[in-house]
Amino acid sequence: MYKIKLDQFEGPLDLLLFFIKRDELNIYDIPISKITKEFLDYVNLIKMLDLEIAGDFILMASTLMHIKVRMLLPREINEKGEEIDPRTELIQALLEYKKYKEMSEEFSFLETNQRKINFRGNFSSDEKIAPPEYEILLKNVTIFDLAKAFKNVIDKIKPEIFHEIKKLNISIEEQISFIMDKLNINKELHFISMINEMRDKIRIVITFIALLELTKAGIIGIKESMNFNDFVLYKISNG
Amino acid sequence: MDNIYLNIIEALIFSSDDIITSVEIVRAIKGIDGEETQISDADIDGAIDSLNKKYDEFNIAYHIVKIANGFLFATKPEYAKYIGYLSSEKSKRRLSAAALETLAIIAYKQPITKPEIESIRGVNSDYILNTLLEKSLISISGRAESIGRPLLYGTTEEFLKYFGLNKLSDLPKPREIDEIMKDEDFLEQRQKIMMNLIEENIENESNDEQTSIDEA
Amino acid sequence: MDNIYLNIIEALIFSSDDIITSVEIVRAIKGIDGEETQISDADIDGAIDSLNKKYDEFNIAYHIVKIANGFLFATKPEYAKYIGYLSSEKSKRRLSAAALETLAIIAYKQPITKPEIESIRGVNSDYILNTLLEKSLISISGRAESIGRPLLYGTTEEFLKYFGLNKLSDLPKPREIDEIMKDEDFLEQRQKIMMNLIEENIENESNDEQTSIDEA
Repeated sequence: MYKIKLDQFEGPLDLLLFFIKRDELNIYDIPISKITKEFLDYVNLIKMLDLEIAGDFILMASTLMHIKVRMLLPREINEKGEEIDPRTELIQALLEYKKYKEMSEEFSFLETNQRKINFRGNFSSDEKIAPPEYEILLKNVTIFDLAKAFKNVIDKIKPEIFHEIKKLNISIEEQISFIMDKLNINKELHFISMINEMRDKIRIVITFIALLELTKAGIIGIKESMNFNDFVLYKISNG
Repeated sequence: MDNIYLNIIEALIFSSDDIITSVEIVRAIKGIDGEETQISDADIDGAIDSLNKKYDEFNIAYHIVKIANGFLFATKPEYAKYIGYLSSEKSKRRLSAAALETLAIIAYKQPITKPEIESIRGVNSDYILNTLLEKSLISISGRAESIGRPLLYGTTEEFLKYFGLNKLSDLPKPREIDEIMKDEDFLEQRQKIMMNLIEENIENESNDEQTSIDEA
Repeated sequence: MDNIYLNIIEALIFSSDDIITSVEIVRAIKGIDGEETQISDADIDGAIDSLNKKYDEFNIAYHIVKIANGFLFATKPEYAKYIGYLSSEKSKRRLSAAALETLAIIAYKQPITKPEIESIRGVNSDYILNTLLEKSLISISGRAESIGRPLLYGTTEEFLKYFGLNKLSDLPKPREIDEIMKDEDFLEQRQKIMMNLIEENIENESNDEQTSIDEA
């Protein structure tokens, strides 16, 4: 028996191709009994060692033995009246397998070439200026959306019945400084959380007007919030 | 220093994952071309200057910067807005691992409510659900009959299209994934050991010549 | 296309850590300079050619490669050994013969089911499929309509990148079966295997050298 490295075979078809190549056999006229014997030698070893792959080899061994038997019987005839070679299917499988086996060598070649090229490694110093976020976030937000968001908030507030009419002393100026004070502490301010503290509808309305004043003057900006119907206020630095 | 080393230095800086030092550059060149190669750490600085002069002269959009004894490539600042735009577009598009996890839960367990998703993931999932809704990967498919009648979520047509599936039942079953992911590392190891044994056996056998397998 | 965009395209590709497409380049330029900017996907290919001509002319160690339907900067192959000397990443393992064989079958016959792959290879292929899926070289692309509705597999963008292909149609053409027949001693194939072995030896040698130097 030839000394061969078993783990270089990907499976039974690969092993059969090896025999064919080594013994310069004609693939269309495989000497089935010779090749079956050699194949069985290996299968018995593999079986003995209870290998995971044994199943695939045993299956092929039984196919080979089956072909061997059919070779001894009178040939079957197909519908065209031609003799059927019992080896046909095996030959087709071997050729099909060989076709891809060859291509895997091409792939290996491509792999070798590709391993010679390197991509850029360090991107840490590339300067990036991200476009101002509000420009992207507010792309489809109109003043109408803004007003609608506000209306939704107002509508959600449950009407309270007042027994007393309180006089409120709130001015737009006061609410402007109220917003600015808040924005000096926090970089960003959620509209809903800001007005949640407010009890009176009129205070919310005046705060909203103050907010529009500040936006118009370019002192603060407004951007979308992840929460539906809310938005975020932020200070525009240096005007 | 020979001029042919300019390109090697350029390639080394380009492909290095970290800031590369003069010492490393010299080590690679001597490692390949031999210790006797006429090149020293001091040559590298000059080489970088020549390279940068070349990039300026031929109007190339990046150059090599020197940082703390090392070098790296950087694009010139005038392209910062374009690069910034591209990277912010990219980061917006990328699905985070958390979003993927949530999407997977919804895909396999739909229709499913937010409390159910959160009990599987163990974290609040409002933000992620919003993101997925916004990207049209999931949608609200109705309300559960349970107390409070919470909203039910399910995947969309877009979701199927993205993953190239015709229908939901085309999703790989966990069992099918298990099948290909079963502990094959172990099997492979065992197979290698066995193969070596077989080879030894074959060798012994060929010495022995007369093993009759025909009996088997 | 205005020539000033050459540098912007150069900077965008240079700063991108993965394949960037013409569409992304055009989108970034229009995103900054306005939708009315006179530039189209078709202009980008030409721009890449001009840039690469410049790199050749001015003898620069890397260029732009067209890969997986996009672009990426990469070093020219002649510097591989110097880079490999410093980076351990390059010594990462090649794909096994079984993996290459399975990839070849999937690449040419996709979409293809596991039973079909196994019938061509003649062996169980769970482990290999799992490896290829983990490496993102293949992915599940749907289900076959045949009995049992088995999963279908196909190659990915990562596959194209790994083998340096721009698109699937760039794959080498398999030979016809009768052609394979004529070539009884598989001469060509043997030559290729030899070439790869030689390459591998050279690689190993330079690694060995490095080890001995490191030890010294």
